[in-house]
Amino acid sequence: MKALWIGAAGLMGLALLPVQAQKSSADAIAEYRKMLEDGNPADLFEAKGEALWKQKRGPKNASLESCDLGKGPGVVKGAFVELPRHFVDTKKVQDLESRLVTCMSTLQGLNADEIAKTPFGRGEQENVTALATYVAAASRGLRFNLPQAHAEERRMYEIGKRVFYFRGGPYDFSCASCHGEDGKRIRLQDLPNLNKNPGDGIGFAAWPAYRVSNGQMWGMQLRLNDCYRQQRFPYPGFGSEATIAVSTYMGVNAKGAESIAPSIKR
Amino acid sequence: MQTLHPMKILVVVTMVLALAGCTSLPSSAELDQQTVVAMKASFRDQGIAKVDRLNQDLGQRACSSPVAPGDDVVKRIESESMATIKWPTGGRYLGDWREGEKLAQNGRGMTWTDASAAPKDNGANCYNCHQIDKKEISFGTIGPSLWNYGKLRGVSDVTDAAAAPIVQYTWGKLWNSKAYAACSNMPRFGHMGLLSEDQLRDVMALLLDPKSPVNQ
Amino acid sequence: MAADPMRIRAQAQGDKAVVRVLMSHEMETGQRKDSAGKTIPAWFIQEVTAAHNGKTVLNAEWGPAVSKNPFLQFTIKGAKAGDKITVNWVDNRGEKRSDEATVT
Amino acid sequence: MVARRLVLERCAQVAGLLAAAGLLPSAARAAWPQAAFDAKNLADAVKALGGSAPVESKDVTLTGPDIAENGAVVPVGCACSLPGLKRLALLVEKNPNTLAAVFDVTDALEPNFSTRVKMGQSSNVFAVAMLGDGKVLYAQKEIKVTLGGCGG
Repeated sequence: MKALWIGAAGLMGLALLPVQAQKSSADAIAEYRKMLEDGNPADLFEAKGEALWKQKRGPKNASLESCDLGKGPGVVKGAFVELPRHFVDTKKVQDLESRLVTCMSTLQGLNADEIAKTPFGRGEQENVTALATYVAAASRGLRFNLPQAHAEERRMYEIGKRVFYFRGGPYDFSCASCHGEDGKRIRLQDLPNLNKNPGDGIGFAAWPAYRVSNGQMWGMQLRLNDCYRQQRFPYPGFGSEATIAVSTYMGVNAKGAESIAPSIKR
Repeated sequence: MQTLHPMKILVVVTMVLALAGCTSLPSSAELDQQTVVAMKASFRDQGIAKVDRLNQDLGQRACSSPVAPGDDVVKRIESESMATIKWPTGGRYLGDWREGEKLAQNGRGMTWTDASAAPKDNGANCYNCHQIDKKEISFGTIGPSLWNYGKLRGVSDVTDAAAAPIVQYTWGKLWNSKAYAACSNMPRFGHMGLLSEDQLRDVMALLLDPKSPVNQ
Repeated sequence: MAADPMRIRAQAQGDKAVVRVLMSHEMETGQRKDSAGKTIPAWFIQEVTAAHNGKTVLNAEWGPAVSKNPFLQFTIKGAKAGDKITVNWVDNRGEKRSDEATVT
Repeated sequence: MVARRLVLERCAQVAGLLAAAGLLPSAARAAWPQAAFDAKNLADAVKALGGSAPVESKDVTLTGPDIAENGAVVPVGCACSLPGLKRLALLVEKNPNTLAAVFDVTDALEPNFSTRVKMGQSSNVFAVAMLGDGKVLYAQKEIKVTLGGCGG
C-alpha cells in the first residue's frame, strides 16, 4: 500500500464521503480548481519551450525562429488558434505538434520519424511538448478560428467527424460515447460536448495542459492518445491522420472559443 | 487594353480555385471509406490492445454516426444481441454485493497498459457513469442513477417469481446491453468477455440484493 | 542534466511584495515503485531560501510530501518595484538551483 | 514507538556530526531536520522540531480546499500573526511521514506561506505555529481526496 502512496490517489476509491457533502461537492471542487490556477506549473514548460524555440540546435545548428506555423515564418502569436490547417510545403493538414516536428526536421535537421516514434515525455518528444506549450501560450485569450477554405481542410473535418463517432473495441466506445452530449460527466469530471463549441477554455481550447495527477505536461496528441487508451482502442500513432482529423473536427467546432491553454487539469 | 478570351478566364479561374483548394469534397460514402482506411493506417498494436479492435461488428458500425440506424437495423441488432445472452448457470443470479461494490468502483481493464484481458483483471467501471451507493459522491452521469435500483423496482426477495422479470432483465442488460437498446453506450460485459459469471453475480447483488447499501 | 529554471513572479502590493515561485522538480517520495517493482529512490528539494536585495529573508525545509514541480508563495515586507528577489533550492542529492527576479 | 524515535533522533545526531565533519554531501546539512520528517504523527514531528505538546488554537490559520480533486496536488497555506512566532509548519496526518514543510519566520516576511502538498488519502491537515517561548499552537482542517477520471 505504501508503495502506491501517491499513485493510489488516482487508482482507487479512497474515501466514501458522507452524503451531506454531496450538495457542495461541485462547489468544493470548483474552489479547489480556482486555488490551483494561480501558479500553474505549465509556466515552467512554457519558459522551456520559449528557450528551445530560440536555441540553435540539431545537425543544422538552427533555431526554430523561422518556422512557419501557418501565419508566416516566425509568427507565433495567433498560430495556435488556427491549427490544424493545411500546409502547402507538406501538402498536408497538420496540427501544432506535427507541424513543430516538420520544422524541427526541415530547419534543424532532426529526424522526424525518430521523433514520432519516441514515447511521450522522453527525448525530443519532451521538447515538442514544451514548444507546443510555448506556442499555445502566445495565443492565450485569442479565439479559435480554424481555416476551412482548403478542400483538404474540409475533407479532414469530415473524416474527423467520422473518426469521432467511430465505435469499436471491447467496450464499444467512440469519442461520442463520452463527449457527444451536454452536461455529462465521468466520476466528478465534466465532459465537454465536443460536437459544438463547448465554451471558452473548455475542451480543445484548454490543451496543452499541466496534469496535476501525474505532474506531466500534455499536448493534444497525448490527450488524444490517453483518450484512445481509455476508449480501449489500439495505439494511435503520433501525428497520425485519425488524430489530426479528430483535432480538426474539434477545433473547427470550437470556433469562437477563447483559448486558455496552457491550462491546469486534474 | 487587352481583352481576355473567355476560355482563358475559365482556365485562370480553375487554376486559382485549384490553388486555393476550392475543389469539391468526396461523397459521403467515399468519406466513410476513407475514414476506415485512415483508422487502419493510424493505429497499431500495443500490448493487449490489437488493431483488430477496430474491426466493427454490425452494431458498432451501425451506431458510428450521429444519426440512429433505421428501425430494421435496430431490430436486427437487438434480436441478435438477445440471442447472445448466456443465462447464469444453475439459475443463480446473485453473488456478494460487497464484491460487487469493489467491481463497481474499479475502472480498470482492457487498456494497452493492462497486462491481461482476463475478467479477473477487469473492473466493472460502474461509478464512472452511474450513481450507485449514495455514499460515493464521485460518480458519473452518462448512465442513469442506480440508487435504490432493486427497491424502486419492488424487489424484496430475488427468488420470488414476481421479481423474475427485473432480475432477468438486469442480467441480460449487463451481459449484452445492446439487446435492449441497439446503440446503448454501455459495454457488453458478458458478451465481450469483460466480466465472468461470478463477477456479474456480484454486480447483480449490489443492484438487487435487499441487503445491499444500494437498496437501503 | 541541470534543473530547469524557476519561474518567479514578485509583485509589489503597497509596502510589500508577493512572491510566487514555481520550481521544476520531480519531488519523488521514495515510496513509489517502477513498473519492474523496484523502489524509485527519494529525490526532493530539502531547502529553500530566498533573498531580498541580497539579504536572506526566507529559510524553509521541505519533505517529499511537497508536490511535484513545487509552488511557493510568500510575502516580503518593505519590498518595492525594482528590488531583486533571489530564490535558491538544494535537493537531497545536493543539486542546486538559483534564480532571480525583479519586483514589478 | 519510543525506541524507534530514539533511534531516529540518534541517527539525526549522528548525521549532524557527520555533516559537521564534512562527511556528507552538502545537501544533507544538519539544518534539514531528518527526525522531524521521519515522524509519523503531529506530536512526534513537533517534538523532533524541538517544540512542546501542540495546543489547538484559533490564532493559527490553515487554508485549503474542503475537497481535493486530486491528492497529488493539494493547495495549502499557513499563517499566524502572534508576536514571537518563530516557525510555521504544514503537516498531513495520514501521510506515511506527517511533516510536509517548515518555514522559518523572519521579521522581513509576513507570517503567511502557501504551497501544495501530496495527500495519499483523505486526512486532517495541520498548520503548526512554534513560538519563541516554546509554545506550539496548531489549526486543523479535514481535506477530502476524491477519486477522479475513469480510474484506468
